[in-house]
Amino acid sequence: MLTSLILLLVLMILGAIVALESKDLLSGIISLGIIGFALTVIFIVLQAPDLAIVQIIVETLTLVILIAAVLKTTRKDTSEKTDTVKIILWITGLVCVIVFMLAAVKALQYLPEFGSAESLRMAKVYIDQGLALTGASNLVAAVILDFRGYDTLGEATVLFTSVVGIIAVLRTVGRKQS
Amino acid sequence: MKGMTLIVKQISQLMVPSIFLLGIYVILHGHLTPGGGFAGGILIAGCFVLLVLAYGSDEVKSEVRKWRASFSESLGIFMFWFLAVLGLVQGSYFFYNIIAKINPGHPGQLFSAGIIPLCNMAIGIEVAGALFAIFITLAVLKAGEKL
Amino acid sequence: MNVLPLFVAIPLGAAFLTPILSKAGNRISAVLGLCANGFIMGLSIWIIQYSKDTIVYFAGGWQPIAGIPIGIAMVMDGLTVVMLLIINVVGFFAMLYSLNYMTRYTETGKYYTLFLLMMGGLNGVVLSGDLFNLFVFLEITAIASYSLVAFGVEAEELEASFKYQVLGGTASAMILLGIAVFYQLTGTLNLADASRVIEGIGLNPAVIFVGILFLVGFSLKAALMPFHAWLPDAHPSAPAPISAMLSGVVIKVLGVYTLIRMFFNIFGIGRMSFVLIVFLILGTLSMVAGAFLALSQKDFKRLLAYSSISQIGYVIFAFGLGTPLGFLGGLFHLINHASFKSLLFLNSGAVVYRTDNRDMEKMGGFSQRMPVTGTTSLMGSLSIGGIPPLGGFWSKLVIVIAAVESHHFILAGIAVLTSIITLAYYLKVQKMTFFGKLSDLYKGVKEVPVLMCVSMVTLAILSLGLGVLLLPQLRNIILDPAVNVIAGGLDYAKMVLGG
Amino acid sequence: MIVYVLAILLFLIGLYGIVVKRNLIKIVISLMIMEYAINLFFALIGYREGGAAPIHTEELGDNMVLFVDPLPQALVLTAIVIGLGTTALLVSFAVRIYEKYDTFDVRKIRKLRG
Repeated sequence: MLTSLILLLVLMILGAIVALESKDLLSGIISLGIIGFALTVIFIVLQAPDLAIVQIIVETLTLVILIAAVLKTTRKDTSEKTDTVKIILWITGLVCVIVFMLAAVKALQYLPEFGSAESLRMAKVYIDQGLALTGASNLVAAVILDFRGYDTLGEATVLFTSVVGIIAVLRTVGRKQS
Repeated sequence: MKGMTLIVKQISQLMVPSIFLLGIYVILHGHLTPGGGFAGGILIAGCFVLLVLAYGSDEVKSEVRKWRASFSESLGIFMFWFLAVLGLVQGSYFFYNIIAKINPGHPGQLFSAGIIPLCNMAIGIEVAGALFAIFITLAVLKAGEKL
Repeated sequence: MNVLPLFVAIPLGAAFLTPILSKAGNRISAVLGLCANGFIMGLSIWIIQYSKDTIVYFAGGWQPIAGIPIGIAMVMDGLTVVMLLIINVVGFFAMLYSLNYMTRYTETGKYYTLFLLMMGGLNGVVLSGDLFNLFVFLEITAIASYSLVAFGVEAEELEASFKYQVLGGTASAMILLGIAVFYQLTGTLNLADASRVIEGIGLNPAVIFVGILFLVGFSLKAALMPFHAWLPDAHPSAPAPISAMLSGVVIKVLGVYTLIRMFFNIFGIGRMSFVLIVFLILGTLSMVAGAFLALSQKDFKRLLAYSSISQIGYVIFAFGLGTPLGFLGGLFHLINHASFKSLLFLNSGAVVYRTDNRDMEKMGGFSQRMPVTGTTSLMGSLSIGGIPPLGGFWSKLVIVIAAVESHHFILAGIAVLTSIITLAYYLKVQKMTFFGKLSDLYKGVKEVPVLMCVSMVTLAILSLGLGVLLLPQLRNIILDPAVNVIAGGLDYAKMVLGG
Repeated sequence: MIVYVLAILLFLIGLYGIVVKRNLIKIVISLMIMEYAINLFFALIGYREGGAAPIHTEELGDNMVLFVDPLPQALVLTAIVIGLGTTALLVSFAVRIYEKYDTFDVRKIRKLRG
């Protein structure tokens, strides 16, 4: 299982590089789809069917929205000439990445090994008594709508906010003409 | 946006009712099986999106205005908020699962887990409205058109 | 019945109702918004009486099992009370001001919805005792403010908002990654519980990694100096009441409050002492650079935005001193800044409302035509410039004394010099905008409508009189409990969970 | 350990994209990559060796089985939806900016002064 997981992760990383480096925005978006769908498979491998269902549908819809937006506008990524600004940015980016990576590798050694999840504290109650306390067989549903229902209100509000924001921003005239 | 060919129209006509039913099933069984309000709501939004893509926006648009995607969104989230505040009104806690405390039902059955299925329904309505509104505003409407 | 959830539930509920009601007209949304805001402002004043207690409220009634919290906790202590007061008082007057100001814009119903969502998000952030819940409400606030910044949908506004979104999104991603590592490390999301677990783990590289992720993420939200790029674009682009909210409240709640809560109460400053040095460096840098950048601005609102960076620098600098007097100065300056910076942004809005112009070189002599705006902005400017006996003087004085007391003589000197520069550029604002000769173009300028005047006058009175908070009787119920929470550090866990 | 490092690497590719890329849609893509990486990381930390999906079913009955941690899964669900909201908002801004400037190139979109 670990091998297949690593292979999927490598696929995602390759997809990410292609998505960022391709000159055509449409193919970039399709490569982004690779990452999203690989993530769906990983969710299934990691025993998270709820996430897999939501991820696959969200991914599809996101792609539809992104593709529609690109088709409405332009597909071309303007060719980037190599100038000093670009090189400086490139070096800054690389330095950021390397420093962050070294710090992360050092820190991750102190985390529990993958698959052990020894430090269950909050979740222990959910697993042992979730069914008895809430009556929901699906423990994820029990967590998101009962134990952490308040978070879910926040999450629904985020979606609501962004829809109101989108409708507000897509007005053509913002100010009344005096 | 123009519609697609006759084949696409026919197939989507066949598919849409079953996707819609699947969405409702996923919402209603959210507390028993994988899925829930979000997954189901997105499925329902997806079947509207399919209709728009297949038939073209011009034919659907007059219908769209009647559906009032953003209205159903507000209504759904308001229902969810109401369920949350209901716990407060009963003298106890925000998000208190009153129904489960009064009548727990049998775990594993459709009518169980108190307000969880109701919350799922509210979220389903909200998400379906929200995503369809996003799709319509971003992909279909031209600048300046109102939802 | 406990009132804590109402701070979140009322504005959110009103926000969900407005789109349904706004079919009947945008006026109804405005009235509903004002009522909701007025209600929670009253509530936040009423709740001052409990400022010395720590009230914990478990959403959904999920009490801790065997000492481990299983639900989401809402926590109200002295620091929260101060933040709630700032949010709701400034929010109410910004809303009142909007009723007149926003008539220039189209589809104002959406504006009020987004405003209410922002208020709900801000209250949610300060009340939250749960890390992920804090993140969710932080996102609500952020997304609402992204859309509000671009509410005028002009090209520059969209561009500024996009920049804000990209940097804000990066910050959120950092914070969320931090939360993931944090959860893996501690097995809990409750802040008080996590604080205890970290005490058991000690300071290992993973904890420091989480700390750095949070430090970068929240500093981006607070617009401290190396991370400030979005603020000078985003804050001036928004409609004036939103600029007032962003500068007066949002950066403080999403940036300063979260930094204080995380590093003083959860990680513990004794364990992570390097954070204090980082605070001192970032604070001094923002303070000085912000002031110098403000000095060269010609655009009224842009100058105010740079000045915000500078003043937030003061606050973070004061907290970086790490002494109770420093905390007192920092908190007091935070309160003062909320009042006078929102006042100054509302003044700039009044000028824009009548003249449609932000360039100060074309202005002059508005005091003759707009006496209320002129007088109130003079009060705000003097207060922010640190003229005794206005509020701003006292908070800066406390900060400088605290710096001297902890033997940071050079930094104290820098703080005083920056204060003089601040006074200089605000006098420049006064001279260029409100005094001098009235240009022929603006002969017909009148005073702004009454509700806008009411908001400005109230905030001006506040920024004049906030010095009274240092009087022992008032200090005892507002500032001291908050300072005790910060100075108490890791006692937070004990206060929240008992034992 | 190795899976965590790969997830962080994916996150960093997104961060790199934000620093370096000058095209609005590419910046949106970079942010989305970061979101994917975080969701992946959450799902990874919730996994327990040999664990089953956290759903009580008829077949399992009352037998105690080892479930994977449901809490990170719930958090990811929330994070996915938040990500969807932010992405949609960003895309709508990008489209609007394109309407105004006729380009996605950041270098050509510079009305604001430093």
